[in-house]
This record gives sequence, structure tokens and C-alpha cells, in this order.
Amino acid sequence: MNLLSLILLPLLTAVTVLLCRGGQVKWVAFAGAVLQLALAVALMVAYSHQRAAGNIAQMLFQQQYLLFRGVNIGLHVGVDGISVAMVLLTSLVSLAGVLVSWKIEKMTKEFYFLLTLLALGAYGFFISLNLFVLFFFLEISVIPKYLLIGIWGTGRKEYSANKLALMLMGGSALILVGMLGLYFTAGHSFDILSIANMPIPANTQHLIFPFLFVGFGVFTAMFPLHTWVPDGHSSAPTAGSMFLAGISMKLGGYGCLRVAVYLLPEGAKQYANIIIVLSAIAILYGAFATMMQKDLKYMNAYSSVSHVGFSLLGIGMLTQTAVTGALLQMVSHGLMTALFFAVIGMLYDRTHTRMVGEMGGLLKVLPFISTVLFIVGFCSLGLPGLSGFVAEMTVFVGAWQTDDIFHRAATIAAAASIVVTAVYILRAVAQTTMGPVKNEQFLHLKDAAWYERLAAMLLVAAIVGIGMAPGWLADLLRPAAEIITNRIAGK
Amino acid sequence: MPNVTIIALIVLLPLAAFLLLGLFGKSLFNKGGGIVATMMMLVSAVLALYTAYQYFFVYGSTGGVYHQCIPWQITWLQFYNGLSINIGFLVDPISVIMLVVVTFISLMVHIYSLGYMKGEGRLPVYFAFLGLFTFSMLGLVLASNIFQTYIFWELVGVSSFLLIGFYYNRPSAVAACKKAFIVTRFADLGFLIGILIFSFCANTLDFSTLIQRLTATGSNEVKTAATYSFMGISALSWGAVLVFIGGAGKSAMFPLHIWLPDAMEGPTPVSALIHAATMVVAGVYLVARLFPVFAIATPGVLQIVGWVGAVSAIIAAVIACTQTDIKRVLAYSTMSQIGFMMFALGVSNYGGEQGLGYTAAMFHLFTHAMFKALLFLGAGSVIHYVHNNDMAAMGGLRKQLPITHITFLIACLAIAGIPPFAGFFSKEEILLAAYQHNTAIYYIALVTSGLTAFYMFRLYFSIFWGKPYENHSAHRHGEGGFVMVLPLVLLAVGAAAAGFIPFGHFVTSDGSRLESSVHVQFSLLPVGLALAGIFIATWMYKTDSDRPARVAASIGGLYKAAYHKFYIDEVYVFITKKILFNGIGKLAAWFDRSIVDGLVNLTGTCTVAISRGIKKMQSGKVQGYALYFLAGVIVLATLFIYVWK
Amino acid sequence: MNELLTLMKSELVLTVLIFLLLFVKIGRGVRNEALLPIIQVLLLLNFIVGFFFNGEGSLFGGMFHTSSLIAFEKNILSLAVYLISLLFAGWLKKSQHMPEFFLLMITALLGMFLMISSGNLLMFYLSLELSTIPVAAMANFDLDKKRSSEGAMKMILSSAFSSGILLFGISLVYGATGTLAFAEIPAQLNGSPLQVLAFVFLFSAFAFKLSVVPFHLWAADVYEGSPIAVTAFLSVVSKASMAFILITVLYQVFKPLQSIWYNMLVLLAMATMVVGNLFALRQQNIKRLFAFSSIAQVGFVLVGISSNSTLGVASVVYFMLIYVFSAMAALGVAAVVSHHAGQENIDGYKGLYKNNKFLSWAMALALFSLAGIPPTAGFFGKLFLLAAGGERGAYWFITVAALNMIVSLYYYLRVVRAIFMDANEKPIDIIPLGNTERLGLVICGAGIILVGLAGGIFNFIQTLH
Amino acid sequence: MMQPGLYHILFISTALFFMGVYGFFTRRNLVTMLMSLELVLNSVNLNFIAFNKYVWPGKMDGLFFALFIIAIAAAEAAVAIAIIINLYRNHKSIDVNDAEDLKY
Amino acid sequence: MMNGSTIVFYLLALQTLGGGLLSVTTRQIFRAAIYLLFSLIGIAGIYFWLQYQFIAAVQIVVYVGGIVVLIIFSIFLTQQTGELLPKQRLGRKVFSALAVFCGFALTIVQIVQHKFTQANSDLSPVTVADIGKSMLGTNDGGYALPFEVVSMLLLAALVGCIVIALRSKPETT
Repeated sequence: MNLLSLILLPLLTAVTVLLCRGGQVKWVAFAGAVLQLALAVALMVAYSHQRAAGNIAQMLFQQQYLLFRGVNIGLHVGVDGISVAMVLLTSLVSLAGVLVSWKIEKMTKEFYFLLTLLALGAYGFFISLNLFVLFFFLEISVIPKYLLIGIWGTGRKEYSANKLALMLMGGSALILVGMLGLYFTAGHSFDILSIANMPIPANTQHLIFPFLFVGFGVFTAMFPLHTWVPDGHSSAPTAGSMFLAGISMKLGGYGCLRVAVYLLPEGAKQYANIIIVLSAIAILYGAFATMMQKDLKYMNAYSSVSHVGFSLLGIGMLTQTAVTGALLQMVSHGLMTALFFAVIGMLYDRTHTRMVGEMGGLLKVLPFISTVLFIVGFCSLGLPGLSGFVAEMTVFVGAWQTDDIFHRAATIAAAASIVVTAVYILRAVAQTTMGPVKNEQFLHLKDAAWYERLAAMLLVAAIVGIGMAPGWLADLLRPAAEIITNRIAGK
Repeated sequence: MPNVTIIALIVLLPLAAFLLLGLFGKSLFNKGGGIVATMMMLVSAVLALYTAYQYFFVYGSTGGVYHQCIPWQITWLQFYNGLSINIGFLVDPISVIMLVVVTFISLMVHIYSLGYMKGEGRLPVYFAFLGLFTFSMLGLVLASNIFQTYIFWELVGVSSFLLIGFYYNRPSAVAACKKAFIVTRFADLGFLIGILIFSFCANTLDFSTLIQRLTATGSNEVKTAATYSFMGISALSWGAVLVFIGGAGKSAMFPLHIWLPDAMEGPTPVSALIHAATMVVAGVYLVARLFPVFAIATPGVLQIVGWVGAVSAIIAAVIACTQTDIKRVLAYSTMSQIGFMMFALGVSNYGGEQGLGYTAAMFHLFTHAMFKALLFLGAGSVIHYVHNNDMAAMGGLRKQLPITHITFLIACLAIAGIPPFAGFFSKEEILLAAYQHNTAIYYIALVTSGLTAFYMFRLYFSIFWGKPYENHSAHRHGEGGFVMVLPLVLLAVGAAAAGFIPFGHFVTSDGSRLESSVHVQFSLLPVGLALAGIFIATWMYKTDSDRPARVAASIGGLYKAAYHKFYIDEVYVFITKKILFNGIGKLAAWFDRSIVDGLVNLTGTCTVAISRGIKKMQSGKVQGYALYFLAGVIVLATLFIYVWK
Repeated sequence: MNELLTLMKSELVLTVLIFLLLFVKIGRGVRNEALLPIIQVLLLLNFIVGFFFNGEGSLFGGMFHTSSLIAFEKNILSLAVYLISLLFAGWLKKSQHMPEFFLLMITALLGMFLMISSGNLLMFYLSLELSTIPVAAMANFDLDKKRSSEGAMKMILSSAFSSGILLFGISLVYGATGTLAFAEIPAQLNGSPLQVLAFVFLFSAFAFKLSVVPFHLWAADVYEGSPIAVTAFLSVVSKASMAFILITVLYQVFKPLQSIWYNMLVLLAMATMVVGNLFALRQQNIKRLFAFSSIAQVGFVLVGISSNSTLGVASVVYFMLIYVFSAMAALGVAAVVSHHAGQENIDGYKGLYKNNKFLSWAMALALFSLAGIPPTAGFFGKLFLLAAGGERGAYWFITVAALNMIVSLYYYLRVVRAIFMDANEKPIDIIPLGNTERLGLVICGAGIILVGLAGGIFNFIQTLH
Repeated sequence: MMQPGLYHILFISTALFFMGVYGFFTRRNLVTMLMSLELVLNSVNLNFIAFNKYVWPGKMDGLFFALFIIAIAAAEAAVAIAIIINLYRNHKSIDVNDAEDLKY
Repeated sequence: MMNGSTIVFYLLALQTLGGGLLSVTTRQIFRAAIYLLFSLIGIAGIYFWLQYQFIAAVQIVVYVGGIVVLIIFSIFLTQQTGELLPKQRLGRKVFSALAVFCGFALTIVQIVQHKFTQANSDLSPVTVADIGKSMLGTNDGGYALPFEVVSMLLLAALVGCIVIALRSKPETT
């Protein structure tokens, strides 16, 4: 398995998209996305195969090329369970994103180009084992987001795009500083695996950790640096929102874990309590804020803040189970929120409104879309059998392992959000799909087209798959999480 | 050992029905969907009966004790070494009994629905949801792992949500299904945290191991758990209380009962299935499942269980006396009866004669399933006929609906506790248990028992007697044909005869056989009270008169309060709307937009303001530039010569 | 003699070019359209020749010195000048004085070559003037425009003033050390107050040319007033050459004062980044925006220079190479738009993408590179600068630099937003893009993409010395 | 009064330098500004000659530097005057305060 | 001890500084030019006094004969005669004076405190022949390269001046 193909394939797709014309564009993008998915699945299979064969290296399929000799910067790729899961997530969401954008008319070529670029950035990010390259891919994704929102967005798109770009840039500025700090304290190397073997003094870790964690925290919408999320999502086009919430926010969480926590275990210990407090606040506060939203996209954006809080909470708890839960939550939330945005987009395309109050009774006219909305809603509120449940429960159980009143209180606060979540999800789902049909014009709406169905079913299948049989995913993630938490535990 | 395949089939057939009808219902069997689902359910029910037979009579007991066994279990999700969610089948007396109850009632409801729901547009969906519900409920009762219980617990919640909201274009139905889900969800939060506490104390999630570890005095787990406490209450007690809160939510115990009456917005057969016979007893079942923990490790919590049950029983009974919607009356009666079961558990001890309450609770669960389902289905027939839920609009229907009338009467007698109907036996055991352990609860139970008889017969007379019902519309379909009558008859048989089952032989707190006998002298008082209740109801409601109004006027305030359900709904509305939504929710939303986002924007604004502030520096005057230049040189030179050497 | 030919090859080539142009001018009768391609080819040849026959050594008693690194630096400057001849062809063809323009520009380039090769303060001063005075004249090449004259006036007066300060500093250095040769000065430096004073005087002239705050104020006005070609020359070529020689002067000549100039650089770098960015934030005129942005970029260069290491040298040279491509592309597009559509304000760019996709993407690419966003080379350039600057462990310094990248992103995105997002009822029509301009933009674009991703270039620069 | 020496000349040159600078800061006429700059350059020349004479008499660096400065000053003045004259033609004013269109 | 040389020096100093001061303060532009001339001649005098005859001669030829004349011509070209120069704002004057004073104080303090290594200044004075040799020398101590550079610069300045100052009338289209 050559990991570089994960970078080259999207690159090839992007270039091909630029070269072909008119109606071919979306087919090329589609084909590319399908191939990416196939590749991701192949990676998963190959990975499991290797593991089953007893390969116990921390990272598999490693490849290393020195690019900048004097500064010791090189391309170093490799995957562990976490990366594999994230790559799968990315490929799924990007395929769905391509599909739901099928009818986009304005600057089609540019749209698909940017979309593919985003996916490229995410793949590269998840497989990088060199901080520099990782940062490179992280940054790559900022501008496509900006353009996607600014050009194809709705509402206050310029404002939102700007805010997003600037806040994310702020995050990367912090990451950059932290990264350079690591570079100089860890023997002039950006290589994650070799930094991990370097003894970094505790007070240096305490100094660098906040930079890295907060920096990645901005990407993952850590409270109180989440404010780009509501605006960004609400203005973005459907596929843009899907990517933003489904993949981009995961970049941050992955970074928090892989870079900040893994490389700086002492720092993680030092700041764990702050992380926990912030994420517990985010979970509850996000949920309560969601309750008041009238716009579906704002709603999902705030609920993302709340849900992502679970990831950060899990990371902050620093136990193997909680971290596994955090990772599960990242995957689950990625799928779920992408699906949610896809559905919102489908609704908006038809009703031309995203206001909950203006819809109603859509189950009658749009049974498919409404059903998907139900499913995604249930996933969001943590219904067993869907992926959200698995992730949240793992986080809770993991969080409960640390037995002092502070961690307990945080866990209970976080758990309390499942009620609030139920309130706002049901309110939204019920108001849009149930009740009498609010608007006469809605009666003539057409239910989802084939591409929309395909996109939705793809994600639903993944959500249900994880929800029904979480074992394989958890088994994929757990050993990798264990390596990270063992470092913290000092093993 | 019971046959795994058969048990799996019992559980999976309803799931198969759900998937089949849910995914392909519309295209494959638009009309015949119901039949398919019913056939599958029939198979499932037969297999359940077969399993019960096998379990109780073939494998039998060893030394009079029925053992738990786990014929099948897999690790579904591992948290860490030693703690995992396992999915499996736990076969023991109560789960087998529940299997039978659930599949049987579900089958009845399936059959009944064939007639009742005829002509509904979304029939396949309806049967799919029924299948999903049955599957969830079966998964719940067979759960071998407390987390498995929680999983199916939630699934039960969601299927109930779907079924209550089946008439989704009715705003009241939508509100009701949301309410049901959210209130039970709130309770589930307690359940979840309780699970977490238990899992931490016992370091396992499997019921058998968990119970074993937490009840064995002197085990490591108990010792460890004893070191943790919060607010002066031990961790285990917290866990038990929280788990019970979960059960109380599902079982509509006071004060978490508010969803149950509203849940009657669903189709009536659904009410029969979910809100009478199966789902609402999940809480009872949960407490029963963890009974050793409650009884041995946290007896204090068991007291709470008892009191909550008793209070719920009487409050519900009082409210039921004043309601006019027949389904709501039945709903409150359900709540009241579950209160009976709950306090029966509360007044029980573990093992032997002292465990009578436990047996009684399960017995009552069983009998109650029969007659409550019957009552609901009967009410369904009535509503089907009248197209109205209001008692005031009915009357004299005994001629139009003779079979319904008879079966309904049997059910009323059963619930009122008149011998020899089923309710009598189970209620008798409950009262006996209460009498032995907690006199206060016993008296509450007695009063409730009398009230039960009163409001049931109030209902009965209002429907079938009194002023005759006027035939308003031309279209009449009688009792809805064979499919609707058959379940009524079968259930009536059950309601009449189930009491003779020697329940104590099968279900006891510790598995060993318990002989129970009816003491005539003890039964006199409750039966007398029931008869008195029936008599008063007859006097007030048999013929159309102004007596009810006068009675209501004479007790004034109490009547009004009961009629308004003691204003509990209003309190909830206040808390949720005013405090949570308008208070915290709006505050959070405002805070986010104004303060958090405001700060972010402020950074930008400040930058721009500074930028504007220093623009004068670039004055366009070349001499000014040179001045800055020189000043820069002087400052730098001074700085590095004198200050910063 | 042979040595003279190889070591001074670049300078000699330029001199030949100058005289060729002089003859052309005297000979008259050659139309701009015919002449321009020839000049372009000649400049290209000059660039290509720069890669061959490079020697190392000193001439004229150490006054002239060259090495592989210096040769490479000269190549960067030649490349920039070649790009100017391509990108600003539209304006050049219309110009009445095109041969003189090139004559002056090449003379200035010659001055820069000599400057970065200089091994003596006298040579440094003379070549500095040689690279400044012609540019002041060039700044006035839009003869009829008052703004052009004003810019030129500000430039010549300011630079004369700065020369005065510089000379005073040099005279004090001379008084204190008795020598003007780079090689001999360090031995005489002991950090006495007078030497510090002299150094500050001297340094201020570098700061002036590099437009470091607070010596930067002339830059924006001159950049705005001048023809865009001159702006490009000033903001790219002139700054790059100055940065190169500053490295030599600081690292070699004033090495004993290292602790002083390190602190000074840190201070000024931060001030430069912050002030440059804050001013750029409010600009409407795109040239002025680039002027302030180039000031802010210089702040980053100072960060790299402050490292006092070979990594610092390499990162600065590398960044300058990238900066040539990025800034040239941006200014090239600005020139084309200004020339054909008369728009110099950001608002005028609204909806540019509708009719001019190529130009828009070129501009966007350039802006992203300037902002330091991957995959453009600017990302690598900035990162290496910061990496070099961070070697001393001054994290807060790096933090300020990194945070400044956010501010700069804001105003670069303003342009992007105008081009791609803002609606405009009357967007700029299709601009007929000449082949030379297109070629120039393609070269720049290729540079922006490839210089970063191809790690070999950075590695190559690191091998130079 | 003491025997005039290096420091006297340095005092003169420094004073002259800052006079020139003061003139550059305060004269509004562009030509007079240019004249002030000539003072500045001359003060530097004086420095070089003095240092050459008193401190480093063996070499001719200072002398040559002064010589070249004079040449450069001439060239600079020429170009400056050309630019000023052009500005005057465009604008009919050589008041520096009238040439501040480019600002902020 | 006051001897003739000393007196001459102080007179020259007075001429230079006085001329300079008046040149930057007088409000009549011609007088400013003339004062500048005085000052420059004073400097040339100091060069003579220092026995650097060659440089003194160059000073007089280039400055007095060239630059000042250039300046005076440009005054003719650009100035309406007889008008007083416009006054500068007071604030500017005050700040300039302050800055200049600080700068002067700072510089002079550093210079005075610095011990220059005073060599025996009575070595043989530099002759024109020496200068000529060095000027075209290419070895150590030779100034051929700077000489060429200056020539290029003058060429460029010439071209630049021609382009700018001798522009054709703008076409009135």
C-alpha cells in the first residue's frame, strides 16, 4: 500500500477537473471520489491485514523522503488506526459532498477543484508523520474553504468567509509557533516519531502545549474559539459545510491528539483540567445555544460545537477509553454532521428556507429526505444503533475512570447534554417534518434525486454500520489511542 | 440449555419485519404488509411460548431453583480489558415470562391492528414500527448486560416516539411524542450515570457478574465502592437511585409520569402495546433485574422505590377518577397499577418468604398486561365505533358492541381485584407483601385499590350504560370483524384465568419455589373496598344523572386539582419553557453572539481602529518622514548606547 | 585579466547592455515594439549567463568580491529584471522613453550587483547611490503625472537625506577603525559608544532602503506615485539587493556588535511587521496596499536575518527568490489591470473573475504566496524565515510574527474577495493580455508553485556560501 | 583658546551636519532643502578629511571618499533639480507642502 | 597661544558655521544660496588649512563652480523673484530643533568621549601625483573600480536628467 497514492489521486483528480470541460467535470470529480473511497477501503483492509499478521509497528506503510536537507524537513507518511479511520471518514464525506453538489451551476469546475483540494489537504494531513508536512496540509485547506464559502455561499458569506479564514489562520499561527518550539527543543526535527523519542523538559512542554492545543483547538471549534463555526457553516454551500464540519473540524481534533497530547504528555497533564472545563462548557453551552436557533444550519453548527466538545472532553480525560471515545466521536460526528448538512442542503434547495418555523409536514411530501433527517437527528441525540451512541458512551465510560469529583462533575455535565440534545433535535425534526404542511407550495416538491439518495445512503450506511457493529472501528482506534495514553501514564 | 437459534428467532423476526417493511414496505406489500408482519409475530410468539415451556418444564429446575443461563453472548464494544458492552441473551424466569408477555401482547396488537388500522395510508410503516418496538422490547428483556439494557431501553424509547407520533400531521401527536421522548430521556440520563457508577464500582457491566460482585459481602468491589460517597450517600446508593430514576421515567412514576397520558395520541393498539402492557413495565423489570443489588446492597433505595410506587399509585388513581377521555383514564390507571408493582418490589426482601413482593410484582405485571391490553383494545373498539375519545359522547354501547362489552367488563373486574379474575390474585399478593413490611404503604394501597374499582366502573358505565349513544353517521362497521374480536376474546380468557397460574413456582427473588396462598380473611377488606367502589360507580354512572356533578361540586378543590392533574404539567412547562428555554437557552445564545463573538469581532475592530489612529504618521510630508528618520536614529542610538548595552 | 572577466562577468554584461542601449538611444529611429523583444531577449540572456562561468574571489584589492552565493543572488535580481521587462510590456511600449528606462534600470541593477559584491564601505556607498539615483529618475517616468513627480521628489530627497546619515556613520566608522574594507573592520570593533552610534547611523540607511519602520515612510508614497514597473523594481529588486548586502554587513563586518544588532533587528522587525500590516489594512489603492505589504514582508526578512546563521542566509535568499515571483505576479496583474482598465483601487477589481479568469488566478496565487499559504512557495519562504528566527528561542518574537500573518491575510483576502466574490454590475471587460505579459505571469505562477514544493532549490541555496 | 585640532573640526562638522538637517526639516522650498542637504554632505566630507589628516594620515581612504562624495553630490543634485523642475512644471510650485497628495 | 594659523582656523570655522546657519534660516532664497556659498568656501578654506590643496580645489570647482550655480539656475527657473520664502509651522520648527539638538548632543558627546588614536599628522602631505596614481590603481589601495562606478553614475544621472528635464511638451490631445 503506497500511501502517497492518497495524495496523488486527489491531485490527479483536481488537475483533471481543471482540464476537462462542462458536463464532464462532475463525473470526473465523482469518479475521483469513488476511487478515493476505494483506496481508503483498500488501505483499511491492508492495514487490518498487516495487524492481523502480527505487525506491531506503531505506524504502518511508512515512507520517508528528505525534502529540505539543511532544516531536516521531509515527507514522512505512515498510518496507524486513527489515521486509517480518518482517511475513511474523509473519503466518505468527500464522495457524499461531490454527490450533493451535483446540480451546482455557478463555476462548476472551480467548485469541484476546490472541493478536491480540500480532500487532498485532509488526506495529506491524516497520513503525515512530519509536523511540517502536516502543517502544510492543514493550511492547504484554509483557502479552499474561504473561497467555497465566499463564492458559493449564501447570506453574509463574505463576512463569514473572512472570519473563518482569519480565525483558522490565527489557529495555524499558534500551531506554527508551537511547532517551531518543538523543532528547536527536540533536536531540530519535525518528525513526529523522532520527537516522541526526545526527552523534552517538562517546563518546555508546559510552554509549548497551549500553543499547539489552542491552535488545533481553533480548527476543531474549541470553546470559546468556536465562533467561526456558526457563521462559517451557515454561509457555506452544502458541500462546503459538509467538509467543514465533517472533515476540517476533525483535523483540529486529530492535531490536538496526535501533536499536542502525544508529543507533549507533560503539557497535556498540566492543562488537562482546563481542557475538560472548556469542553464541558462547550458541550452544555453549545447545546443550550442550539436550542434557541431558528436556522437549521446555525442549529447544526452549534450542535457541532457541542458534539465536538465530547471529542475534546475525551482527549482531556487522558484515559485510553476516553481517548478512543473521542476518536469514535470524531468519526461519528464527521459522518453525522456531514449528513445533517447534506439534508439541510436538500431541504433548502427545495423549500428555499432554512428556518425551522417556515417548514412543516415535509414528511408527507419529502419522505426520503425527512426519514434521513430523522435518522441523523437520532444519531445526533445518541440513539443506540447509530454511531453517535457508541462514541458518546465510550467517552462517558472513559471519563468516568478518573475518580475524583472534578472529573465526575464534568462527565455528568457532559452527559446532561444528551437531554438538551434530545430537546433541540426533536424540536427541529418535528417542526420541519411533522405537523401540518405549512406552505401550499411545498406540496409540489420532489423528493431526493438519485445522487442525493446515493449520498445520503452512503453516510447513513456508515452511521448505521458503526452504530450496529462498533467493534471493528473501536478495535482499530484503541491500540493507537493506547500508545498515546500510555505515554501520558508514563509507561 | 435453551436453544439459541430459537431465542434469536424470537428477537430477530420482529426486527426482520421492521427492516422488510421499513425499507421495502411501500413497493412490495402496500396492503399485505400487515399480514406479513403478523405472521412473523405469530411465529415469534409461538417460539416464545415454546421457549417458556422448555425452560420451565423441560430443563426444569435443579433442586427447585431456576438458574440463569446465558446461551449466547458476544463482545459488542470493548472499553478496556475487563469492561465491555456485551450483547447476549440472559435466560431466567423473569426474562422468559417477559418474552411471553411481550410477544403475546404484541401478537394480539398486531392482529387487532389489521382491523383497526385498515384504511390507514402508512400501514407498512405502522407495522414496521410495531416490529421495531417488539424487537427493542425483546432485546431489553433478554439483556445480559446492563448496557445492553440501556441500548434497547433507548430503542424502546424511540420506537415509542415513532408510534406516538404516527399521526404526525396532528400537532398534538407531535407534541406528545416529543414530550414522551424527552421526559424519558431525562430519566435515562439518571440511568446512564447510574450505569457508570455501577460499572465503576463493579468493574463489569454484565448483570450476573455485577450482581454477584455487589451483593457478596466482603468482596473487593463492595469494599472499594464503600470508600466512595457523595453528599453522605454511598456511591452504590447513588447508582441505585439513578438507575431507578431511569426506570421511573419509563414506567411513568411520579413525578416523571407526565408523558404517559399525552402518549395516548398514538393509535389505540399502540397504547395497548406500549403504554399498558410492555414498555411502561420496563422500569419495573429493570428494578426486578437488579433486585438483589437493591435488596442487599442498598435497602434504603428500595424504600424509596416503594414510596415512589405508592405515591404514584394513589395520585394516578385520584386523577383517573376525574378524567373524561377514556384513554387518559386508562393511562392513569396504568400508572397506578405500575405504582402497585413498583411498591411491591419496594416492600420485598431478597429470598424466601420475604421475597413475596418480588413475586407479586412480577405476577401483577403479567396479569396486568392481560387485562390492561384488553382494556385498551376494548377502548379501541369503542373509539373505532364512536370516533371519539370522550366519555361524555358515549353511552349505552352494550348493545352495539356486545363482545367488547363483555370482555371489557371482565377486564374491569380483573383490574378491580374481584375474584376469581386475574387481578385479584396478583393484587392480593401485593397487598399481603405490603401488609407484612410497610403498613403505611398497605393503607395507601387499600385506598388505591378501592379507587381503582371506582374509576374503572365509572368508565365502564359511562361507555356501555347510561343514555344510549346516538348514531350520527351512516357508516357503521360494528366491532370491526374477526381480527378485532379475536384478540379481545383471547385476552379476556387471559384476564380471567391468568390468576390461577402458580406464579411463585416460577418467579421468585432468589429462584427457589415460593408457595403462596390466598387467605380469605385477609382478602375481605380489599375485595370489600373494591365492591364498594363498584357500587358507588354504579350509583353515580349507571344511569344518566347529575350525581357526578354534585359529588364533584361537594369535594370542590380536590376535584379541580385532580382534574387538572394536580398542575404537574404546568410546573414542568414553567421549568422547561421559562427557565431552560427562555432563561438558559436564550442566555447562552445571546452570550455567544454578543460576548464571545463580540470579543472576536472586537479584536478586528480594535486592529482597524489602531490602524486608523496611526495613519497620521504617514502624513505625506517628506520632511516629517525625515524627522521620524532622525528620531528613529536617535532613539535607537540612545537605547543601545545607554540602556540596552 | 581572465579573472576579471569571470569574476566580474555579470557586471560586464550589464555594462555592455548599458552601452548598447545608449547607442540605440543615440541612433534613434527604433520603435518600442521592435526594441522591446530584443531587450527582453538580452535580459533573458543576462539571466541565463548568470548561471555559467561563476568564479569566486576578490578583485581591486578586496573592493570587489564574489562567491557562489553572491552569484546566485545576482541571478535572482536578473530574473526580477527580466520579469519586469515581460510583465510591464504594455506600459513600456507606450512609454516615450523606453530605452532610457531600461538604461537606467540596468544601471541601477549594475549598482546592485556591485553593491552585493562590494568589499569596502566606499564601494558600498557608491554602488548604493548607483542603484538609487537612477531609480529616482525612473520614478519620475510618468512625466506628466504630478504624483509621479511627487514620488520621485520624495524619493530623491529622502534618499539623499539617508545618504547623509549613512555617510556620517561611515565617516565615524572610518575615524574609529581607520579602514573601509569589510575584511579589516571587525578586528577594530570593540563596541564603544561611538562605534554603536556609527553603526546605528549606518544601519539606518539599510533600514531606509529596506523600508524598515520607522525609516519606511517614504516607501509607500513613492511606490504609489511611481509607474508600476518602477514600484516593482523598488519593492522587489532593490529590497532584495539590500537584504543581501545587509546580511554580509551584519554577519561579517559588524559581527562583534552582534548582541546589539540582534536586539535591534528584533525590535525593528516587530515594529515593521505590525506597522506595515496596520497600514496595509486600510488601503484602497492596490499599489499602496502592496507597498505596505512589502514593508510588512521586510519585517519577516528581518526575522530571518536576525538568526545570524547559515540557515538565516539561506532562508532570506530563498524567501527573496519567492518574493520576486509573488510580488512580480501581483504587481504584473495590477499593472495590466491599471493599464487597460484604469483601475487601481481594490473596489475596481470587483468581479474581475467574471471576464478575466487567468489574471484573477494569477493574482490570487500571488496573494496567497505573499500571505504565506500553502501550497504556494510563500508558505515555505515564511516558514523558513521564522524557523531561522526562532533558533534563538525567542518564542514571543515568533508569535508576533505569526500573528501578523493573520492581519496580512486579512488584507490580501480583501483583494481576493473583490476579485472572486463581490458582485459588480459592470465588471472589468475582457482584458487583452499580451503574450509577454502572459509569459511573465506563467513564469511567476510556475515559480510560486514549484520553488516551494521542489525542496531541491532550498537545499541548493544552502550549499552556497 | 586652544590649538585647533581634530575635535574642533569634528565639532564644526557635526554642527554643520545638524544645521543641514535642521534646514532639511524646516525649509519649505524644495531648492533650499537641497541646499541644506549640501551642507550635510559637506560636513561629512570635513569629517573624512579630518580623520584622514589627524587619525589615519598614512592612507588616502578618507580623502578619496570625500572626493567621490563630491562627485556623487553633484550627480544627486543634478537629478534632484531635474525632478524638482519637472514637479514645478507639472504643478507650478516647489513648496514641499504642496506636494503631499500621496499620503496615509 | 594664539598664532596666525589658529586665528585663521577660527575665522574659517565662523564663516562655515555662520554661513550654514544663515543659509538654513534666512527667508530670502538668493541670500540662502549666497550664504551656502560662503559656507562651502569656508570648508574649502579648512581643507587648505589642513593642507589638502587638491580636495580644496575640487571643492571650489565642483561646489562653487558647479552645484551652487546649478542651484541658482534652478532658483531662477522656479522662483518668482523677490518673494520671501514661506514660513514653516512653528510646531515643526520646535520639533525639528529639539530633534536636531538631541542628535547633536548625542553625537558630540560620543565623539568627545571617544579617544581617537591621533597619529603624527606631520607626514608628507598628499600630492596630486599620489592621488592620480591611486585613482587609477587596481590593486590594494587603488580606486579604479570606484572611479568607474562614479562614471557610470554620472552617465546615468545625465540620461535621467535629460529624460526628465528636457521632456517634450505634452501633446495637447
